[in-house]
Amino acid sequence: MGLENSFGDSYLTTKIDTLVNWARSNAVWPMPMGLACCAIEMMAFAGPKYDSSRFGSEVFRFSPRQSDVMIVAGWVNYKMAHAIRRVWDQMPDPKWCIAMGACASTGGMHRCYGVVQGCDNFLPVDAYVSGCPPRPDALMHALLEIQDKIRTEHSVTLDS
Amino acid sequence: MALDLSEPLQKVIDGLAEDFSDALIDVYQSSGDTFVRIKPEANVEVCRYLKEEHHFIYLTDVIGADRFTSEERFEVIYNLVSLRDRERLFVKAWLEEESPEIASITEVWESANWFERQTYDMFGINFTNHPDLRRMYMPEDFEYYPLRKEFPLLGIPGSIELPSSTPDSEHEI
Amino acid sequence: MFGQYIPILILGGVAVILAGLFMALSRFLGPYRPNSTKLQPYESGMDPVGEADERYSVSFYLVAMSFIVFDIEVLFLYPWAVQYISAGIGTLISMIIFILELLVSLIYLIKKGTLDWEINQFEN
Amino acid sequence: MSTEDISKKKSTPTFFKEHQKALYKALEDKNTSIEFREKDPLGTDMVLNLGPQHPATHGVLRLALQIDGETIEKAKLDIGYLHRGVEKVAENKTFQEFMPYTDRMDYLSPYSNNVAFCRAVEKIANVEVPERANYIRMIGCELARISSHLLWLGTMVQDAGAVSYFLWTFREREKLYDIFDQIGGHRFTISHARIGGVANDLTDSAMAMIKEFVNTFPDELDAWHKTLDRNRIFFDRNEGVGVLKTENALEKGATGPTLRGSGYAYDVRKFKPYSKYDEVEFQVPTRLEGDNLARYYVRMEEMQESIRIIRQCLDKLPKGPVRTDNAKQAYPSKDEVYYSMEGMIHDFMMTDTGICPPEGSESFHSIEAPKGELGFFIQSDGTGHPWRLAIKSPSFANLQVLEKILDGEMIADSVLIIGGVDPVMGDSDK
Repeated sequence: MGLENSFGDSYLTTKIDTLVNWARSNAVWPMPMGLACCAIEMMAFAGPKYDSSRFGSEVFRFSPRQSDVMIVAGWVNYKMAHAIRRVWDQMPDPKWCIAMGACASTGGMHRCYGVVQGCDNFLPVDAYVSGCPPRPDALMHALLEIQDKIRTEHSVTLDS
Repeated sequence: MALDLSEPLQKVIDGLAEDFSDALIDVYQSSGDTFVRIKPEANVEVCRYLKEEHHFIYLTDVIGADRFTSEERFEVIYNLVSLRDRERLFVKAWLEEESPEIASITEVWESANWFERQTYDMFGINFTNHPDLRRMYMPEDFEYYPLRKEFPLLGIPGSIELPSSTPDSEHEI
Repeated sequence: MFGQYIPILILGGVAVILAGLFMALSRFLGPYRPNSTKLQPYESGMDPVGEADERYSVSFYLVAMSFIVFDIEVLFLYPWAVQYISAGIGTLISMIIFILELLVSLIYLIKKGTLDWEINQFEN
Repeated sequence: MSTEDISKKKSTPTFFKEHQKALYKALEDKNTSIEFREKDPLGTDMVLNLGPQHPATHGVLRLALQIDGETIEKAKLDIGYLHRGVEKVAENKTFQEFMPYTDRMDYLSPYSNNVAFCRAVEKIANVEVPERANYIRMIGCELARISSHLLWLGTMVQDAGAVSYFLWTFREREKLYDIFDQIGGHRFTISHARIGGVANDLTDSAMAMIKEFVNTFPDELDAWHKTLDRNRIFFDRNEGVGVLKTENALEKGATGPTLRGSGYAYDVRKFKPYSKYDEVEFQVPTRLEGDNLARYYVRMEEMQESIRIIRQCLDKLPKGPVRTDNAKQAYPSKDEVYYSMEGMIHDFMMTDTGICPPEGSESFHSIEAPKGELGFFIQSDGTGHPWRLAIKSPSFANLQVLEKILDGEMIADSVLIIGGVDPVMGDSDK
């Protein structure tokens, strides 16, 4: 299927890898799954002072079709879990996921019947951000972690 | 018991005492708020009476409570406000444990619609002739009533389904 | 004669090549893993309700029709607008008459109510 | 086309089947208040989900809309996507332990939730709060009101199309975040109130920052007034849109700016003045039209009034303790805990069992949160845990009003009406 398996693991595909990874890592468009108070910090993260567009994630697209990283911000309710899973499935590959805040990572202080204890019960999470709500610079650190992860991925030969 | 009621509230209690003497069970005060307990059957007339005669035109909230006693376990509390005399009054009714049922007061105040749906969702108190009695917060497939005292805080595992964590690319397109 | 069309051809060629390049790049370099949920229409996290090819309401259709009429009117204005000075007074007057005719149709449209979308509302 | 197969044809839900079916059933038999131009004989009314994950719904609010072209015929709200059962959690926590949960309810103005909860507990356990703590609480509440209205302004005008307001209002909010950082150590979920007073005193740098904010903010406000009040687009988008008539505003249970936009000056700070609001003079702005523009004016003038209140509080701020030193009711101050035996025991007892209101007592206390009247109804059984804690949340009441305003509006306007009613889902879903 296409260019990559005709070359196998040769010099050319590593070069294409770095090119593609460089392009992907510097334009990670977030899909803001803003649920609760972490969503306000996510707005501040995109706001004028902490300005996430310095790292390429300027565009807060609300449609899953044009976004790469999904930031789950806030406690995940059982009823909302299905909508989040649906939006995650509808995001095009390659996609990553940041669980922002203690509630998205582990259910946080809401140890009760309504809250899913951590969104990794139904989502493949790449980066967890601790804090309740985490300061915008903590979220930015998570974003940079995602960018490092993208740079070292073997993405092109992966999809043969 | 010493009831230091303000002047308009005193008028309300006297009015209630003589018009609904049989429905009125108990009047008491606790830390500054006055509570009137009535029979559950008479709640619509009492509320309409309070609204027309005593200008309680704003329903702030309908609160459910679980007293967890053997008889008359559930409790419905109406939180009424009269803007003219700047007073707040609580009307209470106690309901039996199995199939708790009380008339809905949406025809007296329209705002009771959602408050009663929330109390139904949390306690299972059935409000008769309510326009559309559905669960407010939990999905309809949930069969328990969370705020009852016997429902565990951490919920019953498996009572609400979780989405599948495997992407369904395994299924066919 | 043929010389003056070269720039347009170059422009068309570059456009086609660029579009083709991007399509090919994203097709070959990007991962392509379709599954049934991904191909479903996006209804903000919920299951889509009803099919998308429901019948549209009339007001869309009326606005589309009137748009076509006025778009073609602009089409006719272009050749005249290019050299309206050398074309003299005669064409100016005929153009004004042409525009006035279409103005009448615009007034008819407004009177007919195709442009206001409000539903009269009683109480809520 | 009987209603049966409409709902069947309509949607093939894959999760929560009864819930979706019940919702669409309720949507169909809701009698709408608008008269159709001509009922479509084939009955192909389109149902659209302005669903839980949508930029305009300010959180996870789901609207099931039955639309005819651009106009909404019927709207049905479905909330509960952020429900975590905070009332159930409250029954298993002591009063002071529960206080950080109130921060996460109306997460646009956490300070006023804390004060609402602490005042409710102080009322049921009749705790005396020192003067200085009352004034610090009032300053915190008014700052929280401004920060909540700022985010409302930023997002509502962005929904109307002007992105620049989001950036301006957030620049002001960042200043407020710094002030809250100075006061309580966290950007906005600050948990600064304690039962019986406030956690710690206002440092001088915090006072200086508040004074500086109070001096610079009013001319920012005037600049926005200048650009928005005569802006043709903003006017036409908001005038006569989402009208809540004066005579049935109270009937529908609106509260806060939504109610004051329709003509009722019902403000809990004037209705039942708490802490020191009776010694501070301010006006309650109201409008009569009840449309989105009226709510816009009410909130902008409320920000003006909040600045006035903060100024008066800063002048009247007395010296004195920040928390009552009654050991049975409030935490002792830190130096007492470290250097005296009783202090440490009191601190331990406070954390372990906390304050115990009299057995069988119940009380309700509400404050004027930015969204409306936020009240806590507490029933106590004498132990440190509340027997029942019911929250009267303003956004819940305003959402009920929203469902009734939406009939007959255009879809594009429904986005603005949601912004105008300004619900916060953490608050309404409890």
